[in-house]
Amino acid sequence: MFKKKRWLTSLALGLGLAFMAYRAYAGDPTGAETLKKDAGAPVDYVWVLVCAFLVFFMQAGFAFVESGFCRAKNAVNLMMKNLMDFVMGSLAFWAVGYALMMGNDWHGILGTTGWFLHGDAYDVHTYLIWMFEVVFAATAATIVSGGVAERIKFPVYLFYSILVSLVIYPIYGHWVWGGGWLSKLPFGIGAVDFAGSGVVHAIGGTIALVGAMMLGPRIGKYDEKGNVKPILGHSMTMAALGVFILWFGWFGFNPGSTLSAHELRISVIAVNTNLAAAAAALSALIFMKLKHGKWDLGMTLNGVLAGLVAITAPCAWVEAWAAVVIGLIAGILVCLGVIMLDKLHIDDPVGAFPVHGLNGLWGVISVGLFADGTYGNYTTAAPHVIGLFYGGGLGQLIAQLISAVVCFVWAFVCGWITFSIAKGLFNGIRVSPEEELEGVDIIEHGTPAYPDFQLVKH
Amino acid sequence: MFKKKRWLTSLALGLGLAFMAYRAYAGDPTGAETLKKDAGAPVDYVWVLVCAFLVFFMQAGFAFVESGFCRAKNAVNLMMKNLMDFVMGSLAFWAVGYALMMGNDWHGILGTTGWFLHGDAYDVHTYLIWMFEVVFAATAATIVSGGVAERIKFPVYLFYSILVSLVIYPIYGHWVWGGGWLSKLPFGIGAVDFAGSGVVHAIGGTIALVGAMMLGPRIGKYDEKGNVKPILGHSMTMAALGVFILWFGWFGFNPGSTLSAHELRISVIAVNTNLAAAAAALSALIFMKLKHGKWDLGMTLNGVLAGLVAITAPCAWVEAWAAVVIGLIAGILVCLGVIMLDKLHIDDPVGAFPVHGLNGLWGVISVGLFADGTYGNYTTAAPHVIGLFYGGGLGQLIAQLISAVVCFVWAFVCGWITFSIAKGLFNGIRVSPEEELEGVDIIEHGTPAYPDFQLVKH
Amino acid sequence: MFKKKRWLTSLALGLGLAFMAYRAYAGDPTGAETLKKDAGAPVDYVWVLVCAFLVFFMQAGFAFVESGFCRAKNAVNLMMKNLMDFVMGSLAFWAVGYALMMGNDWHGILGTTGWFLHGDAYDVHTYLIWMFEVVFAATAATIVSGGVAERIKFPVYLFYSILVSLVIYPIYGHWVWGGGWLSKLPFGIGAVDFAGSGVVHAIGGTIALVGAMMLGPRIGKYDEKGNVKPILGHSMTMAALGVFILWFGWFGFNPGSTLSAHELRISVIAVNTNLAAAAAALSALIFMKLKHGKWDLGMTLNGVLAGLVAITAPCAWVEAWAAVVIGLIAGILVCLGVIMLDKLHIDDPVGAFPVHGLNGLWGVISVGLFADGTYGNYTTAAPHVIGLFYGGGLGQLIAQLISAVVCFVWAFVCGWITFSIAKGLFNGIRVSPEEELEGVDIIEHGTPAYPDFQLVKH
Amino acid sequence: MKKVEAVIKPFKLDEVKEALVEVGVYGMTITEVRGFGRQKGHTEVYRGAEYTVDFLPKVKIEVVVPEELAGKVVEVISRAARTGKIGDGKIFILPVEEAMRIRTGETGKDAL
Amino acid sequence: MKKVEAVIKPFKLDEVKEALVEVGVYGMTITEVRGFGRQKGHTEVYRGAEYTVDFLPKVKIEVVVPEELAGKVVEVISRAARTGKIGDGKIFILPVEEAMRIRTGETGKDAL
Amino acid sequence: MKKVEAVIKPFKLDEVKEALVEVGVYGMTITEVRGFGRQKGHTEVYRGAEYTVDFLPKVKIEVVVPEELAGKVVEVISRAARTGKIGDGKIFILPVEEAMRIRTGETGKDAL
Ligand SMILES: Nc1ncnc2c1ncn2[C@@H]1O[C@H](COP(=O)(O)OP(=O)(O)O)[C@@H](O)[C@H]1O
Ligand SMILES: Nc1ncnc2c1ncn2[C@@H]1O[C@H](COP(=O)(O)OP(=O)(O)O)[C@@H](O)[C@H]1O
Ligand SMILES: Nc1ncnc2c1ncn2[C@@H]1O[C@H](COP(=O)(O)OP(=O)(O)O)[C@@H](O)[C@H]1O
Repeated sequence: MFKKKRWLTSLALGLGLAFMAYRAYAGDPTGAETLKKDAGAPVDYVWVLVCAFLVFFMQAGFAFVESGFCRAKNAVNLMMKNLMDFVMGSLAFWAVGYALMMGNDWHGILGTTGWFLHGDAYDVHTYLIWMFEVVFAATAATIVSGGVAERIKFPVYLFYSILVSLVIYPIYGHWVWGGGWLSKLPFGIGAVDFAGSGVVHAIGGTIALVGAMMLGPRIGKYDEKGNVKPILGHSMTMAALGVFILWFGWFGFNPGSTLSAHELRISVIAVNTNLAAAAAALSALIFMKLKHGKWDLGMTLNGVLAGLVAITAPCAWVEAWAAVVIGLIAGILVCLGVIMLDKLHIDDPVGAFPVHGLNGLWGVISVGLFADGTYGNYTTAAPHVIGLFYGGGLGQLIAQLISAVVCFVWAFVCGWITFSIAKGLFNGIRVSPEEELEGVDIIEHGTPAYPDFQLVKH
Repeated sequence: MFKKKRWLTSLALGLGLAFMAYRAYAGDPTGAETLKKDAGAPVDYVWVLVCAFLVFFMQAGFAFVESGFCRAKNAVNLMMKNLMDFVMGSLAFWAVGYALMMGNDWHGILGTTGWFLHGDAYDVHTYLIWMFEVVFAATAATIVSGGVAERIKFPVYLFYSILVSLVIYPIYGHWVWGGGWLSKLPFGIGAVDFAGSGVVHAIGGTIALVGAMMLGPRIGKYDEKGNVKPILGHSMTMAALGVFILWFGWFGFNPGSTLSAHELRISVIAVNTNLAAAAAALSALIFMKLKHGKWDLGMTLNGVLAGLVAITAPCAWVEAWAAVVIGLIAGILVCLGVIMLDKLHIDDPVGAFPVHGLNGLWGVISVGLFADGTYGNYTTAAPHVIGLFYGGGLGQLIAQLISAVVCFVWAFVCGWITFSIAKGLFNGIRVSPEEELEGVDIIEHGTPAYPDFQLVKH
Repeated sequence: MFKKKRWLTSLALGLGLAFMAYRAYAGDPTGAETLKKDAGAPVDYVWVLVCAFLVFFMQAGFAFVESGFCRAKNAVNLMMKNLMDFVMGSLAFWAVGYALMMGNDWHGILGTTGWFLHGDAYDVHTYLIWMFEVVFAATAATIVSGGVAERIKFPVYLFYSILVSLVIYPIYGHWVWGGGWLSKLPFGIGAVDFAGSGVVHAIGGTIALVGAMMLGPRIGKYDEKGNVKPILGHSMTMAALGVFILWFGWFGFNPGSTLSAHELRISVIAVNTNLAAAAAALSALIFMKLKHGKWDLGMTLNGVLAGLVAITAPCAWVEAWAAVVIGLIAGILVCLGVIMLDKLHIDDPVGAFPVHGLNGLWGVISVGLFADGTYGNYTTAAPHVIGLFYGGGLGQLIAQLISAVVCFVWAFVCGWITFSIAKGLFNGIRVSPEEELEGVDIIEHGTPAYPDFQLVKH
Repeated sequence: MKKVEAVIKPFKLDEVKEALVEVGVYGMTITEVRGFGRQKGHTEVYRGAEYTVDFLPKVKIEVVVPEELAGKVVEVISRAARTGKIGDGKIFILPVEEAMRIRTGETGKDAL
Repeated sequence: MKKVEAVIKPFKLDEVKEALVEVGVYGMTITEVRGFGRQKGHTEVYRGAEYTVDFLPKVKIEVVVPEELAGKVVEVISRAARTGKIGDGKIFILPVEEAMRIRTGETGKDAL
Repeated sequence: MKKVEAVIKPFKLDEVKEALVEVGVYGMTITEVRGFGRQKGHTEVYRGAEYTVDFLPKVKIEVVVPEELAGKVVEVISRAARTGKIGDGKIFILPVEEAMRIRTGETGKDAL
């Protein structure tokens, strides 16, 4: 370990940051030591960073999908939310979240080191992993915004998105990825989730469900007779761009999760990711065509995302045909989910739960079915993950089922508590009916999204 | 070769996929063996994958260029097409196309192995190459959609885009890239096309031409006196974003085609790509300014694409000044092409043929002129490619001319056959005049693209 | 060095390029020699190229931020400008700019080799560096377009954007990055600027200020009583997308500036970049909320950019908490800057100076305060950069202050001269009031941006 | 015949339409407009500077009806569009001399 | 003077305009509107749920003409705009009391 | 009561509005329209082909005022909207038979 001691006179003029009189770096902040020990590090760093950048870009994708599927009068608000959840997420994950999730394990429940990336955590490798993890944490928060769109108060949004990145996501994340108890279940090789169908998507999607339930439907979504009256989004091209960006970003999300370019399995992961998305788009397209006689762009776009979410857990453990099958099922599932929510009068404007929640859970479970026994736990080395269809028996499937149930319950309960607290703190979580009718853009943010275009909301 | 035998009980419950009772992997699905044999593999994998992701993102670019240059009433349809050709292309290329193109050569005509990426093809390297090739295949299909925009029936679109990825593209691709007969012509070092000016762009552009001819012009494009009445696109900012995305993606398209980061020539390729695009934009801008007195954004954007298409074949074999010259010519060519099509009353709404067809062919031919003899066939090793201007004589030029002619004829004939079959199968390939006037979005897809904005088409 | 002599008969038929009868490559155009000498080169090439591609994509980000913050009637014009400055910049930097900046140093004032990337410069490494530098040069020019938006004549724009890439940017760039005199100041280790807060952003931002001052405010921006009457941009979603793209691209801008993946410090740089952006967004958000009671999206987006600009110089030399502090200050600075310009009746439509100018200078200076002495001059080796707060004394701070002053003065004076010359050459630099009222799109470019949408400017 | 022109709050459009259909109006034409009136625009903020929104989004409904229906139509619209808050809008009655259905060439009341 | 107001199908605008110019109309004003009428909206689908489009896009043409030209204008519009299918639209004639050209201050017929 | 309808150049809107407010007009409704007139459209270019823009963007202002104010309103608008260049627009006066304020049900002049 590179060690360096130095007396620093930390003046911190005017900033009130005079706390660092003595510094010792137990980490390797320059990277010189790390490189010496592992000459292959540069390509891994490049891989992980580039993938992290791609995942970051998914924020734009989410912003565009959600905003496109909602009305112009709330477009500023949705941009603001998708920006600010990443902002709050970055800061919260820097201060606390990362330490809880990836710090040294404490009884299988949470991590305890790396606060503020300070001290020993000032190390090129720690910073690298943080960079990759932070974009995942923010994704979980971002997913929620779709389900609560067009009616949640902005401060409530800030509040819960901090909580997601600070606590809710990191703790379940620790259980699966940080060496926590789920990863040590005595079934299969323990619960696994390659890139986060559960950790990221099902967590986010389930909280979105809770949010949508607690807020109630948007004014006008269901008429007195209980009929669905769809509220059309304001820009299908924006939504489509969002999906293209997400698909693009997902190539960082899944293959990047090896955290190493020396795992050549990355090519298989990329192909599986692509095929599942394609297959799900196709099955959603056909399902809607058969049901309504139209080539439904909105649901086909949701289909793509459903396929991507579903393949996220199994991407490294299955082969191409399985990715196609997982995707085909995902495409149907998302359609059924959207229809089901409408039946239940739960108004989820962009399909956050059917896409991320339902398919996140399906992805987690699918590992227990399709894992083909050629790949291990982020390594080519044994033990390999084998599912039911490849002769692995029920072990892995049971681990996956437990993990899925825990994931849903954890997110649901945490979500419920979070929004309940918010209700008290912010005097209700929903904007007034007047504000909802006029749109939150002008009232909360002072600016309509498209002032040049005459535009009447109804 | 990594070999592994294992008895698998493939239950495939409910999926009807019970065909795999015994599995032997002749390939290397984990990548462990591949890494052992080639310690430099990780950086190549990273390079090829990242470039493939960039090329994937070009789908969004095409969607936006085409949609921006067309009317709002067809914007949903164009998004759907640009999405679905990638979806169908992925699945078709997975099942059949890849095997035809890159499988073991059969008499120089087609490939014959790797169907469904199954069996021996379950191998990290095969998956890697598939990932890179599939985004190229889909690009060829996508190009067509611009030429047939705003009037083709959606099922016809699905039909031909499957055929392109299934057969038309892979077979010509095999002739040039898969070890087929064109690559073995006894002139120069055989026909070459570094990243696909011909294989991808001229194929796509020529089929677009056939489509535009067989569909006939959009209602109102040419008046009774034969005058052109331009039909303005609905969003120049979308079109511009599309071009920026395409330029960005092209940095994956061309440099990535080395399929190896150990070919440091990638830097030269990137620079050439950039300079040709810039030069073509400039010559198109000036050409239109001189002709019409306006700084024409639409044609300047087309100029960028023309330069990118033209440099795609020669990018690895020329130096900077040649890239500039190739680009300058491309920028003029695309303007002349657009004007020529209008003279012939062939209505190509986004200039698919002038951009991809004409300049694809120009790119293929330019190799025979400007190749400077410093680089070989995807390798620094000899034989190097030398063109006429660098003392290489006529050999390479002849190979390139043959390849260009074959490319055009193959695409034209295949396109004609495809659309003719479609005419029979789908009871005509064009939507009804009512649908065309109202826009296909609402009738085929059920949703206008921008429901919030009062919008009248005329 | 790879050497190769060959008689080439350069026919250059019809192109008038018959000047190359004899060619000798002192460089290594194939890359074979370079690879032989440095087996680690591939990963560095991949890193630098991918980062350069990301930085290229920032052009789309600038185009969208600027266009979104301006009115629809000038959207075509803004797309054109953001395209053409990259086009002109690429060609100018190819011909002259690169040589001036990175060529062999002449008396610490300018570089003198590498014109047209010709001769010895035909070398994989030179091309690599050119590719990375050209996207920086074009960024400097692009920044200006925001400040002069909606009223500058298009030919004037072309004129100055050539000059920026040809002379103004390269010369200051040479002083800091090309081994020029600022880098050799006898304070600290000489003036440093990791990725160009000063070289790129303060230069661009300051010229934007000059442009905005010399053009005068847009009609209607300040009323007779001197009140500010904000002119709303036409699309906040476009502006937001632009910012997401810029943030994404900045991950190439800053970490890529190591020019080597073997500097594992890239992970620290990426994290700092991210945290500064997040912190600045937050402080801008809160500042505006306290001042006006609204969650102001426009200024929050500017806050993100301010944070990114500010961290650009210090990104490699500080740790996470310092990045957060630098960002928090940047977010406040940009708000104060926007308000100050309005007080002075300088109309900078997108905040180019507060974002890039002010925060560029702040970034340069911040190095002298926060540099923590763990990293050297693009290398892990000593001498390391140490600022005031880490016991480095005033040396580095003085170097940074000198560099900041020189930067501002150089850009201001050059900008003033450039626009003054333009005034004479083009008979004034501003469009006529009629054109300004109608919008420059139709008059200069022949096409409105959104012809399908009924749209009235006022 | 009379033309009844009503400027209403946009979100009331559906209710007004349904009320009109109930009293036997078969056709109407609507336009997106902006209104200036006693309902003062708010002060908003854009990039740190304040501005006033004078013109608020409204919807204009035009219905041409036979003379005898005009009173009923006014009543129905005013009932359906009323929220009681400022800015509810106005209704105007204008004389119409003739009407024609383009499709058939019918004129007068038959055209409506 | 009379104001002729016609609500027509959008794609007929060019034909109507040309027909009007031929009979000596020098000016007109058009507005994008949405029409509700006998031409029923279709049922469409958005993200898996059905909805009805009640208001269809139409274009409103307003032409102020001297009294004697009104009949001719109505005839010309109705001919050019007719497709014979439901939804072709309506023409209304309204009285106008005065007209002024802003540029010159001319009034009456001279202003048209 | 009279309805004064003015079609003006869009950038004149603010001036006209302020002038109207000064003479005591409390409300108005504006619509984005396109005008065809003596001010000929320009020839433009799109992707290398020329086209003519016939319809130019204009703003229509509608103000309903008591009979006695109509003349004043016309005068005020024409003064504020005039640039002297072709295309300044027109003002028309139409009769209005009744007006109602939806919020209160007031009618006649009180409704304005
Ligand atoms: N004199 C008028 N002429 C035309 N339109 C008017 C007039 N007065 C008001 N309006 C329209 O009616 C709308 C509502 O008027 P306002 O004075 O705000 O509230 P209220 O109708 O409750 O008195 C205005 O926004 C405007 O569109
Ligand atoms: N009573 C009315 N008042 C105002 N506009 C009307 C009226 N009736 C119809 N319209 C307009 O005319 C259009 C066409 O009318 P519709 O009844 O659909 O078909 P048709 O004109 O063939 O009978 C409608 O969309 C609407 O804009
Ligand atoms: N007869 C008319 N009926 C309705 N609107 C008209 C008429 N004539 C002109 N207009 C409107 O007035 C605008 C200005 O008219 P134009 O003839 O171009 O210039 P000017 O008013 O200076 O004579 C037109 O664009 C159109 O909107």
